[in-house]
Amino acid sequence: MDFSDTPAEAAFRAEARRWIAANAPSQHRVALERSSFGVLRVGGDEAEKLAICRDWQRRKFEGGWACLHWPSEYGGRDAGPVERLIWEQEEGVYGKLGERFVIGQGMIGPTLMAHGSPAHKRRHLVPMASGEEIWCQLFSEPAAGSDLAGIRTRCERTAGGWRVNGQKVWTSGAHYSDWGLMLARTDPSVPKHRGLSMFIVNMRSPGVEIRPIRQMSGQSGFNQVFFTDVFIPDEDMLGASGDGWSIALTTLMNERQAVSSSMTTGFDDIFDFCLRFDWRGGKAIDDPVVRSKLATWAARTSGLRFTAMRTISSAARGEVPGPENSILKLVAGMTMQEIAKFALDLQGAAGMVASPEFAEEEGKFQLMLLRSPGMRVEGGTDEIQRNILAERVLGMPPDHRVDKDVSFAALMQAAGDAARRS
Amino acid sequence: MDFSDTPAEAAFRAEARRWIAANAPSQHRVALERSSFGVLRVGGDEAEKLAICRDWQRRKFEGGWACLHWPSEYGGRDAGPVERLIWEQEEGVYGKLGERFVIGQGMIGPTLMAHGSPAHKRRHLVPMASGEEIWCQLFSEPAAGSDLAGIRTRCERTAGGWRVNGQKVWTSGAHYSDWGLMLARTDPSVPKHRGLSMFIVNMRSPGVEIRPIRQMSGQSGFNQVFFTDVFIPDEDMLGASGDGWSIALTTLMNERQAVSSSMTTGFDDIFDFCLRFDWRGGKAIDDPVVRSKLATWAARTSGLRFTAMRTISSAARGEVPGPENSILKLVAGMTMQEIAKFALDLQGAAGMVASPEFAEEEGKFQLMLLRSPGMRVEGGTDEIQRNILAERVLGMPPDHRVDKDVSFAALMQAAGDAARRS
Amino acid sequence: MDFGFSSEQEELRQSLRTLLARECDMGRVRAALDGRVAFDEPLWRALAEFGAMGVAIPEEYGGLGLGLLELCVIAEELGRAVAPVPFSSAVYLYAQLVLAFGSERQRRDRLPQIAAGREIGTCPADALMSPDRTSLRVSRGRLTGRVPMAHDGLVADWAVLPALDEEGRLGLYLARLSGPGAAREPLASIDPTRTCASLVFTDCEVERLGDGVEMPDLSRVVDTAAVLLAFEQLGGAERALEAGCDYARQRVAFGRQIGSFQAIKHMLANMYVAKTLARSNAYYGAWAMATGHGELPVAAATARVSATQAFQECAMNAIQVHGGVGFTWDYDCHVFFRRSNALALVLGPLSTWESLLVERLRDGARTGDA
Amino acid sequence: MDFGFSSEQEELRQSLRTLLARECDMGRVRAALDGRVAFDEPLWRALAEFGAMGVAIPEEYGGLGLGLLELCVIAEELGRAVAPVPFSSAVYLYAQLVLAFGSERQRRDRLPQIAAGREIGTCPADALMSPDRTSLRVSRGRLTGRVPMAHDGLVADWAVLPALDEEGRLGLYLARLSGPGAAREPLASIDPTRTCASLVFTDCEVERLGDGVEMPDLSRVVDTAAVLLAFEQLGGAERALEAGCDYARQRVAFGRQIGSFQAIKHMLANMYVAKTLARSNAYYGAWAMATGHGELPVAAATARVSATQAFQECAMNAIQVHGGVGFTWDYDCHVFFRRSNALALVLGPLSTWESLLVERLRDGARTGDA
Repeated sequence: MDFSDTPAEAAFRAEARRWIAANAPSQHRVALERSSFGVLRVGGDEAEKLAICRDWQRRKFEGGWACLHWPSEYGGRDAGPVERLIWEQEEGVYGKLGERFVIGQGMIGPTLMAHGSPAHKRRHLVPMASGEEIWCQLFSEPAAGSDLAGIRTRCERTAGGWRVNGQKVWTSGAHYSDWGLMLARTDPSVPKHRGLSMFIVNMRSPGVEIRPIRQMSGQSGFNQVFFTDVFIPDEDMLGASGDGWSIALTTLMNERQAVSSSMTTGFDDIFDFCLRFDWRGGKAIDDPVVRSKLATWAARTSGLRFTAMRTISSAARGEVPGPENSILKLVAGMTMQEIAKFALDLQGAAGMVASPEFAEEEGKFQLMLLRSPGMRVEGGTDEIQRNILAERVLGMPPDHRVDKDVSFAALMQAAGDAARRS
Repeated sequence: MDFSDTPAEAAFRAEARRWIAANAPSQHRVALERSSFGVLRVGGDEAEKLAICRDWQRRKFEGGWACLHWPSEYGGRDAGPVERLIWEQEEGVYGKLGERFVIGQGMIGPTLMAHGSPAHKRRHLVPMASGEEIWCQLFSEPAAGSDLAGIRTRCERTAGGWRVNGQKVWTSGAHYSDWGLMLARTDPSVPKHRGLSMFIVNMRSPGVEIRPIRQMSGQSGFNQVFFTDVFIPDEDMLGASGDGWSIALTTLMNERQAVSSSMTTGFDDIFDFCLRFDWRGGKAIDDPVVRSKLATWAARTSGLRFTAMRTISSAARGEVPGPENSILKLVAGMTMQEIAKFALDLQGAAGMVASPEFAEEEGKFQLMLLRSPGMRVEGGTDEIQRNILAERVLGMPPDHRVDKDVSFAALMQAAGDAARRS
Repeated sequence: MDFGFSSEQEELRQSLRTLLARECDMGRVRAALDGRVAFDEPLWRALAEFGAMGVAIPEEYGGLGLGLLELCVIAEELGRAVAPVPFSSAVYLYAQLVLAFGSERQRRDRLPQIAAGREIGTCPADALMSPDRTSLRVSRGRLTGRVPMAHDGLVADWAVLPALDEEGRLGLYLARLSGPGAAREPLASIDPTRTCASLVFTDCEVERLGDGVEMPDLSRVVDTAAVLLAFEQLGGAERALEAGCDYARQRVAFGRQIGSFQAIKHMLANMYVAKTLARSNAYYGAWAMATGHGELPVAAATARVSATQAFQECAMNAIQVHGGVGFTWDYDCHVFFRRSNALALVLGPLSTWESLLVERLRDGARTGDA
Repeated sequence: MDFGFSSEQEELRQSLRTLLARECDMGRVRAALDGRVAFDEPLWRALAEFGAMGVAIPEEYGGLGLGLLELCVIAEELGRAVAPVPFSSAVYLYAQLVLAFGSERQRRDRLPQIAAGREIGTCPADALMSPDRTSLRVSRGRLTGRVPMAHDGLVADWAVLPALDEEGRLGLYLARLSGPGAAREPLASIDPTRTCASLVFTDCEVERLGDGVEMPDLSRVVDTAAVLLAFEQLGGAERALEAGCDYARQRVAFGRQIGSFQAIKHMLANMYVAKTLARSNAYYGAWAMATGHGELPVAAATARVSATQAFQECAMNAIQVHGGVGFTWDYDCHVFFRRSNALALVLGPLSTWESLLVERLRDGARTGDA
């Protein structure tokens, strides 16, 4: 139980701090501090933002600070979990410039390392680490969200490769991505989990069409991606035909780890606000109702922080982080929703105002209110997270599955019937 | 929308009030006011309590005020739902003397009226109304709680009747009951819901053994009832063989109605306590945290009260009350649990003290704390109530059932296997 | 005793629901949501023709002279429809204030205009809930100052506002928002289906509301508005619950309708519970309001607390039931969610009403009234 | 950085768990629950032999001189076992007070007795949390007055108590409960596995704790006790969760293990979440306590709030998972439930710690410390 740095850790921290001080784009610091809830306030248009992000990533890559935990042969540093944490703490707000690379570097890179051919690794990992090429994850579909194995996008054999038709959805960053990792159905005649394969898709291929999804917050980080007779060469299948589901599980496991140490609940925002905001004849923070709520959120936020730290400690001891990380997103999403609602209540009728120039805190809590419902769904709904915790951590038996031993084609038929009957 | 009495209602109320003033056992009023959470503070031992209850019931019966909604031929008054409500309001604390008769008069009586033979009705209903004979309900079993149709008590054919072997549980008042309504399995070779039949059992029969269940609150209102080769004559089967499940549903529907208008959440208790209790330099009620909690409980309690009233209005218009009454117990149970916990928090370390002579409010909230977990289970768990609301009111599809089309004997085998595997 | 609406009132509901199905589908609501219109004027005219605005205005002032119970029915239906019209500001607040405190002339001048849908009025929530904290000043019949936030303020023609006169006396004033000396700035709202604006007055000619010199007690108008808003919230809660139920029956995952999963099922059951309690409490409020019963302060606060909680819970969880599509712009979930949060704030937030409810219960207990 | 216990500490846990499996099964707990014994004396002796009471007492005073982290491990295991012994009163409160504020002679006299399990001590929660509100008076070395409620007060030999002297100065005193002038009345508790008593003093000879004349600042002892109690609560929460999981796997309804139903599954998942957050926060508290870090006030309050919530939730919902049998006397669920509610109250209730946590965060934010 020692929360402070060992001498080696302290040395690493000092080195990172020196390098960052010398290299970070400090002209963007203030704008980055004001960036939250997916709004990056640096640069002007999307292209300029992306250029700034790429620039920092390239500098980190050249300085040996990209993808710390990757093997050095792929552009990483062979660093351990504690060093990653220290880097994250030192990088601070500049870390927000890396959000566009997280899906590739955090989830897809490790998947390629585990399941890719030597050629895949040679071709893709270094450009991924340097930020030269950006990746997206093409898994979810309109009819396959929580039930991911229900995907319908078809890959059919054609000369020298595969022909893809179908639709993906909730694809973060598809519009600026160079490559995608795609889960698709190659065999509908077997039960749903068995007929899937994993592919690398060039997002510039003919037949790929990307449409942004407008969220209720007005933001459009997600996309729909349509595939019409898109060609994928044979060598861009990952693993063997039918391996798709087990490869996807690797990616999703890495997803849970990638999100782990950077979950915000909004507690710092509401706490600062309550310190300053006048309410019921004093500062909000002095009111017992406010205190009771703040205390619960403080304890949860602290609990999440140290749960992530404990996971890092376990990883440093060589243990493989398990599904217990599902609690991070689950708790953070609920908490943020509660916080946003209460922040508006404190503001009374003025809480309705969303204009940044008139609203308290530049409308931060209004944006939080409109972003938070998405947080409880993206990357697995609260309900799926609870299933994972109960089944994989606590050993509860799975729900009865009606779709396990039926061919996918028969299942689609039956599901359509059930929905029509109701 | 008129919450006040019509002239006819006002006349009925005046008549009821006069009769009660002239006849009620006012010597017990104070003790009844102090009675709560199943503790009846009148009389000395159990026999004396029962005698006092029976005496008031008999007087009501003789005066024409027993079982108001029953047909007069069975000892009732042919009264409507609004008159019942008015009576309940006027009877006030004396109503607590009737709790021992509720299962018979509220649930079993209506079941006999619907499914009993003319002989059953003649023999049983009037003594039930007068309080001369008390009834209990023999449904639940150790392995059949939420899943009531899973009962195992066997009734086998024998000369002139049936021979019962098995065990019932959660039987309120078995120890002072004269008769019981028993659901038992008469055919294990068919699926579980189909092999059940309903019987009238004389609780004084040889082979009936009653053991009280001690609850965590220390109280023992419930019993286990063991049947060893108990004989039931042919004529004491209700309906036909195999009709048990559908008859049980009638009883349970009446159960939900019987509990409906008398649900306490504990709000009045905590509100009165907060009015008087010194906390944080003032009265507890003036603290914003206390207010916020009280407001939520007040709104729920008021909502329950007027939901019950709305049900009575619907019934008065001739509509049959539906499963929406499940909300009453669900909300009351949760609320009481929250209230008890918070009342102890207000008291600080002294909240641990349960001795009536030293604890605040004679230890009422400590008792509430220990009683409230039971409230969330008795008469259908919270989870079952939510299933009922979602499936029967909102039309959600039922959960997938693995036990519908399998013979009961095969099911028991499979269930045993599953539990052993885990 | 009868804890429900009469059959005439239920008929009124049905005909309004038919009107709204025609005149207020989601496409119409989205015209306001997307800022293409400030509010739905054809719907406003149709409602006027129906008599909705005048239902609780006496016939002598151009209304139908029915009553507040009928207005509850209308409020509930407009809440269900998420109607993009300034009804609550104009009818629950402005018209009720003019009716309660206006001079005979003011009533005769203004109320028929409201009833006919020719004029829109508003009264800012803060002004109504705590008039003594006004920063508006009146000097020789001219109003100066700023109202930071007025619901429906962008489309209202008139506002009732509290202000201090030269001698520091508080009074209510009737200000024309479209006349000289009055300006407004639009404010983006979390619920763009209803406009918000700040109002700026510079020597704006106003007249005192009513003939008296005493500041009237606004609590009855506040309580009436609270009950009516509770019905709007109830209507919204019910609609959001229905949307959740429909989707849960339709959407299939793991080979089953998602409504067959207990996680979804119990979430919907909890929404149903909240909504049902809110309905019962709204009826309590309606009865106390319509009969002028002494329990109105408690009943109104109970109705408001319960309805706010119910609509927020139902709208929030309807999104959760919908999963990914639930938080897209194209699905309607966020329209309910936005409205639920706006209505929670429009007349004193939940925390205020929680406090009021307990204060009123306490006062009732002290006087032996409750 | 290392956010976990060392392997030596984990070994300590294992050997204590083995001891408790032998010496503190549920039959033993029930002997106290049913009032057959006031506390488990053989277990107390076994714990003393193990060194549990002395683990954080320096060797010079008869302890093992290990440290507070080792005491956290012991607290967690005793919490898991719902051990019917006055450990928290004697070790977290009384011994820590004597160690922190006692004179050299007092430490030498009393601490070896605690470490060896020969004496039991206590300090009432109210006395520790708000000593200035004491009603006890000391005059010429003799104590008079009443302590309405002392946890473990029926079995303690000694108590540390705040009292005012003839000149109105507040001080801590060491009182012998088994000597002349001291009487106690047993109080029934919601958790009969630990005794409660009121203490009555009539000219009871006492001595001042320590040599000073200033009333010491108790906050560090309070915070230390809060962290240690958080570990006890954590152990209890984990045990209750395990009981719920075991039953959910075993019990069959509708032809399935009930743990396969989402209602049960998600309730257990929520319990797991609460318990996991509590564990992480307890570690934070343990680190701050063991290193004497300036974050201790925040860390201790965080640990206490989180652990109180977790144990109460886990114990309450373990009953719900069990259904009917869950609220019977014969099943163990209520033993956890009782303990969870008693531990929530034993050192200032949740509402107090919520308030303290935010005050401390605020003070930290002001000084730029947190």
